[in-house]
Amino acid sequence: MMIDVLYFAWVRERIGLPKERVETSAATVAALVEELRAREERYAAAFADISALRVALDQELAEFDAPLDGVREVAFFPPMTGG
Amino acid sequence: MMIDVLYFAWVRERIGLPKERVETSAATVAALVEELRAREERYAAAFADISALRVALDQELAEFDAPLDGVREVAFFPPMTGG
Amino acid sequence: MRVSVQDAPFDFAGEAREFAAGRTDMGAIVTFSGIVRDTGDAPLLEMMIEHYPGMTERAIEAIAREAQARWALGDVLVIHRHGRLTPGETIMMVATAARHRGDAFAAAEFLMDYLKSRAPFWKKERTAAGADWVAARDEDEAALTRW
Amino acid sequence: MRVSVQDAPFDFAGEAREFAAGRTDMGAIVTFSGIVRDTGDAPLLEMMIEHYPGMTERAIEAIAREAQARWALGDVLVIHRHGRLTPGETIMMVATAARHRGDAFAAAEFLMDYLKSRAPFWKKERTAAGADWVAARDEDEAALTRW
Repeated sequence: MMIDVLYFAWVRERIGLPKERVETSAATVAALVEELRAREERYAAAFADISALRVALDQELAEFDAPLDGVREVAFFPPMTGG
Repeated sequence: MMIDVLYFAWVRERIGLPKERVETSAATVAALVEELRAREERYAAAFADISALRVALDQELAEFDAPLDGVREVAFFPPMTGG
Repeated sequence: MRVSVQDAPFDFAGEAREFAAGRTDMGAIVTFSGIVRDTGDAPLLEMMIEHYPGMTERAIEAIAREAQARWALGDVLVIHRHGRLTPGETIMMVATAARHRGDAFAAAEFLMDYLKSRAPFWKKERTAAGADWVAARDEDEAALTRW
Repeated sequence: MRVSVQDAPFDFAGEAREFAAGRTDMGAIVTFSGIVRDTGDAPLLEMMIEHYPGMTERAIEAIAREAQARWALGDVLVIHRHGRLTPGETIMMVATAARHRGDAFAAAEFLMDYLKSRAPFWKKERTAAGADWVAARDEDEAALTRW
């Protein structure tokens, strides 16, 4: 399946792009992270510690063990600092 | 001693005046209240239930058993409703 | 710290703007404003607020100093009207400035709780049915116990 | 309820005035405004706020609806900027209107706590020493547990 993957804040900076389309058969967010990590060093660096990251599936916060089935947009970012 | 006695809100309305000078030898607020009650029906009505009243001595909230020694201004009023 | 007890109307938003103006050291501004509310059975014609001149200012200043002692505040503003007010008019406001939002919120709530029950104001409401003093609410007194 | 996520500056006081205008049914208005603070070791030159267009509005609207479900509110306003800001500028504001002050205060604090940690904004601060992403504070995450 094709998924839009978005990166924000220092995740975006480390990977070097804000958004990409990814072809994946990963069943869960965690499996997708493993695939991305294996790509290149910059991905490995961005995803080195997923406890420092948050994920949203189709613009809703989710857990890393959440299934990707039917999801069109995945976003990775650090803990939010609004307000 | 001469004391200024002030009345606010419905205490003022029941007694019919905002302020008067009172000659008293009462040792405490409670003793002053007894003297005032004995004066006229309107005072008795205003002071019928002192649990519904508050007192300030020289513009500081006080208790009814507080001494009057050295006090120049006593004010009686219902519980406050500011804000 | 500024405390004003006044019969003149005031512009809550203008006061808030002035209070916050030019601050780069305080990250959090909280304001509360109380508005004459018309929600009884009979339409409210007016509210009269009586106060105890002299004691009122002293009591509010003491409350504001206590807030400054308890929380790390950059500034405190309290404005409270007396006299005749009509529905929709602003009765009073408090504003607090602090580095952190927790201090600004806590101090504003503290100021309100104490102003409600410890500053010498009394409200009287007039409707077509007559005029009545507003009764103190038990929960306003109870609110003080949390501080 | 109004939610605005915008790069344009806004006038906190003017928004507060408009929010409160003409209300005779709500007795209590609480506002919070967050201001870019310059208190680090090196003077702050600017703050950049990144956000997640689409999700930001959804997340804030969900938080505001939750506040309306939990407390008796007449209205809720949230404005949050993104883009480049300088010290002293207003980052964001919330305003709540309620009959009773307790609801207005609690809802405003709830909105702030959730906006801090659950709305997709990220702040980066630039000083002469360089630019750094603002780290999330443990106490902001912990603040959510009280609701």
